[in-house]
Amino acid sequence: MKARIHVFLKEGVLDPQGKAVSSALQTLGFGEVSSVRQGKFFDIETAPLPKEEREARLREYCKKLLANPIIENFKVEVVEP
Amino acid sequence: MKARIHVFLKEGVLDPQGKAVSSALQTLGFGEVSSVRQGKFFDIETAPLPKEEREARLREYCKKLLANPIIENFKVEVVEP
Amino acid sequence: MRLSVIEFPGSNCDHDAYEWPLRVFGRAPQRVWYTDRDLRKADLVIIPGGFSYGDYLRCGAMAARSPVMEEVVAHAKRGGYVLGICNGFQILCEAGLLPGALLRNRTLTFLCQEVILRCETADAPFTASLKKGDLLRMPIAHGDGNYYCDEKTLRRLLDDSRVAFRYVSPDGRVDDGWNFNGSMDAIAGIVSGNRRVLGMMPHPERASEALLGSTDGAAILRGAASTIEARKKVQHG
Amino acid sequence: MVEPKVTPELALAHGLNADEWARLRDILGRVPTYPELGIFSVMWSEHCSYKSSRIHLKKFPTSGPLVLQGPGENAGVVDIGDGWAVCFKMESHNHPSYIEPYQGAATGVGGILRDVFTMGARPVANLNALAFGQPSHPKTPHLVKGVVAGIGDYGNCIGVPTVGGQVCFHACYDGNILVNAFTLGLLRAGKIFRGYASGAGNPVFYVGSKTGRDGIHGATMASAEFSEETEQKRPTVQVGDPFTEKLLLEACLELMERDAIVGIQDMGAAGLTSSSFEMAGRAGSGIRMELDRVPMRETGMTPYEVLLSESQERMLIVAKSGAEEAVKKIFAKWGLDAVVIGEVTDTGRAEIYWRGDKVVDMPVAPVSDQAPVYDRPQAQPEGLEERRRLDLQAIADCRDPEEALLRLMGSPNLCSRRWVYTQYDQSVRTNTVFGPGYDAALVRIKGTKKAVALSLDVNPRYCHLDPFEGARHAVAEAARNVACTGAKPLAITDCLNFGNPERPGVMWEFARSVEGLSSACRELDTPVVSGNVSFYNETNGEGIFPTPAVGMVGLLDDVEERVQSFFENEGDAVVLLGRTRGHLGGSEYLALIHGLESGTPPPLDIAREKVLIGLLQLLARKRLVHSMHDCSEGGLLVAIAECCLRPRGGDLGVSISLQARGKRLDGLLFGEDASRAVVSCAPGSLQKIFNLARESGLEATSIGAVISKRLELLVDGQPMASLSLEELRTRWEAGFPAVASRV
Ligand SMILES: Nc1ncnc2c1ncn2[C@@H]1O[C@H](COP(=O)(O)OP(=O)(O)O)[C@@H](O)[C@H]1O
Ligand SMILES: [Mg+2]
Repeated sequence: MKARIHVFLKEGVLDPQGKAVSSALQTLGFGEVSSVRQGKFFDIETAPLPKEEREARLREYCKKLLANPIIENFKVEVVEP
Repeated sequence: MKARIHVFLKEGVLDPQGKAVSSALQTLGFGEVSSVRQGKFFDIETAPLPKEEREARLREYCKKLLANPIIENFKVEVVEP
Repeated sequence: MRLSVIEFPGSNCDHDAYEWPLRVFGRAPQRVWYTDRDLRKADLVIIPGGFSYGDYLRCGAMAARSPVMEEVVAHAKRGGYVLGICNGFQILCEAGLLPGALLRNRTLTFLCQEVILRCETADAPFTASLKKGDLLRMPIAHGDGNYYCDEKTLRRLLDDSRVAFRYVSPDGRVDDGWNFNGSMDAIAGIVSGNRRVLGMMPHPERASEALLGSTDGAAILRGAASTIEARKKVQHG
Repeated sequence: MVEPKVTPELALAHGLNADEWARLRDILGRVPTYPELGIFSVMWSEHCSYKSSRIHLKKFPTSGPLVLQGPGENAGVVDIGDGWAVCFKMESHNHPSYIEPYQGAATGVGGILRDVFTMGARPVANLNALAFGQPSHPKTPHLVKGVVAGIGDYGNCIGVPTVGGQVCFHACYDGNILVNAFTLGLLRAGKIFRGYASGAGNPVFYVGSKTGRDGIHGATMASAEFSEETEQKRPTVQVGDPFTEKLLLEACLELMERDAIVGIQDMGAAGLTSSSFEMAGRAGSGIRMELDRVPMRETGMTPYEVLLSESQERMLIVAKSGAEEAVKKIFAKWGLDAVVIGEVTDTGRAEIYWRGDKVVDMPVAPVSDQAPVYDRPQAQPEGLEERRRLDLQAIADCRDPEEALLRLMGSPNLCSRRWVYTQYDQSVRTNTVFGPGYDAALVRIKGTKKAVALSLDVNPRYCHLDPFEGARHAVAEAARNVACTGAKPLAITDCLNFGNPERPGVMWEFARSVEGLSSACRELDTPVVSGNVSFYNETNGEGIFPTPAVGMVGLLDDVEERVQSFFENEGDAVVLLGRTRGHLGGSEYLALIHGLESGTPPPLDIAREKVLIGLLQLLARKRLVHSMHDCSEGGLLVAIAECCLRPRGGDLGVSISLQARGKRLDGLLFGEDASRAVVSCAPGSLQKIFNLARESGLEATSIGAVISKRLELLVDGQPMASLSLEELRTRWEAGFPAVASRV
């Protein structure tokens, strides 16, 4: 299976990188930019998994490793079975 | 406008993080994982822009700042006008 | 007192942590490899600094999930003593032994420089040989030392005076200009609820020798040692 | 993929000229296969063969009683006593860093680290010499940020402290920045490992990261034959993986504890090709390899690509037969590949197979021995005489020394490098006695009383005005910096950064520089034990200034005799050692204040320099001084100001009184006369210092005293400057951030 997982900072957790990016964009002349939040994503390939297990397994990856629940949320999607 | 930009390493460029993540997942018991590539994404909010300009502008952000053309590719998408 | 220093792939202050007790009171710790499940009867486990797993994904994330950490968590739950320095602090947070997380420095760069720490509580094994308000000089060397936790957690840390050290100015004031990495409330180190687990970003093991510019770091190890020895005496009558 | 047909045109595209093409056909007695062509092209490239520089480098003094390994190996080794030795080298990563500053600089550090630990040494100190274009150039801030972050992140992750270096800015680097990385390692004097593939039948191990299409020879890729495949197969920029390098380092050092290794070498430039050919070449043996056993990261790789890949964090090890299991076990512990890909033979040939077919069959020796050697034409560059002329009459003397000092202290070339080195871990491994900010770094050797002192130096403007003298100045300043800690200069490594050697002007500058380094090193008894040449630092005909960076290593026998670079106590006396003539040619002052880069560099009398260096060591040994600081770029007043600004706070002021004796004020204050140092001492030690100076035949002048808050300057009794330390520090600290954080 091919899957993509997004991991992003929770609301309210300050995002130094995002802040820096948005002010950099503004100084580069893109005044329209009002806010930037930066996150990570993972493109994952696995051996085939039974349909009903796929998403659960991806969430497992996040809980066990990919996301830190104290500061991050995540979203999983199966791209191709 | 709300937009999301994905920035990821070009094919063939070594991804040390992805490599480490995939072997970590395997040792955590997820033997089915065969490969992981890690990327960045940016959720960007801007003042409204004329429809025809939006994507071009996002690509500008990437060329000027968000992506390193030597080793990275990017994909822009407008999430909500 | 028995000490063990945990070694992860990518630890690079393991050597310094190993020599630290040797230098401070001539006692050699045991080395424990990350796949090991035996802490060698350690009273005090030191998790050294460095770049375990290259700091890939999140600092300390992968190390926190390695076999040896299950033993360290069990050790702590049994009331054992644990000291996490720099990457060790990040690992303790990732492993859930200490609350909060360490975000990217607000400068978005690695920062290596001498800082001034103020002891915020003498009521913990690691600060037992200090007085509240004492100032210590030692280096920081990290890219992700920007302490963060949610409001509720912060209040709990403050109410239980679990903040061990803050970054301060040379005259001992909390001052944003001296909180280089931008830590919440200038927090440089915190202790666990039972006060026996300390995580701190600065490097006391690099500040325990006059030749290197400061001996202030030795106090932290001495404090732990005296507390542990005293406790053992009580136990063994 | 179908391999292109090998033709003279393809050889040309590989950078081989007609003679070289003829020569390689003689060696083979036939037209080479495509992989063989690749091998010749990299082995005979300037980078690997030193074909333009070799005949000049022969002039270097490379031996001495303490030299355990001179040039020719992966790094040089010098004996420091007590059974210990230091291994060090400097290497350039200029072009890659210009293309991708972060990864280019990072992989530069990775490469030099491997050069050092492949010798059996534990890396204990990194330094770096950087040169960027003008601060106002649009690319400069991006390059500065990327390079510094790349150097920092790699060294920090590995756990090797970065303890010093140099940064300069000049328009000549606008299109060609310089990134020179230096590493020093520590090893047992009796346990040096070398790149020897000897003992027929011994297994050849490939260890470390998998091989991808990283950094494969640009020219070859440009050749027509690749067509549609080219896009996806384009050589990819090398990405550093410091975590894997750390594992590789530990695994190699652990293996070296066993008696399992015959020879070992890292796969640097030209990867598997150069490591295998050089190792077999040194041992005069042959080698047989099966390329399809090489661990690969990408699919569809060809033998050509596997041979030429420059993927990072890989080593080639020739093990003792029978030790195979030991090797595999240790690398497995560190989670790294360790695969036998072949064996040493006695045929003197390289026989390389791919899926059973022999794709390479060539003699090893000729590829290195018969590599072309060129004595390229030289001619003094036009305009040299012109720029060496300087008419001081036409230049008004300095009227406001205070303002001039502040401008100099805040200028990109003299301001504090703090912004740079706070991004480097300076203290990991707990050996750093003096880190960045001091005249030279001082790294103690645990288990002994000793410490090594390290300094990187070169003044490109001096070299531009006089390559011979400029090179001598580089050696002299580096030695002086080292001696200012009390240490004795032992040996140097160098990194020779120049333009296109096919231009006679550049070749002339190169030859003069090598002669300058040689003469200075001879006179100071500091042999050249390793080094690196980087040519073609040039964009559209515009070459860089000649930039022969010198890395000096010195030894302090008793670390308790160390002397630091900053004023220590109020009330101490301040003494100037050496003679002030007021030489302004080539000075930072003329360049910054008058926009003039003309004249000749200050005259350098190495005999006097040697006396000064000896005196500095003597003052340290007799514990007569509290600080010693060398006087170089910016001249006397800048040197004095630097002594006031203490790295750990508590700045101290100074009150200075000078006699002009008819000299111009700017020359007196900002002239860069060589062989001078500013020392401070307890007033009670003054007489002893004067006596020692007189005995050694060197001028020593009492010029003032350390005070609390200000820098006060009198010249011939007239007040010339009175500055608060706050103002001085603010200007000095603001300089670098102003350059780096410009967007
Ligand atoms: N790229 C760098 N990395 C680390 N330290 C540096 C770097 N550049 C300069 N430094 C440090 O800043 C100080 C000033 O450098 P420099 O002006 O070259 O000293 P000097 O003139 O005495 O050789 C030195 O201590 C040097 O080690
Ligand atoms: Mg210098």
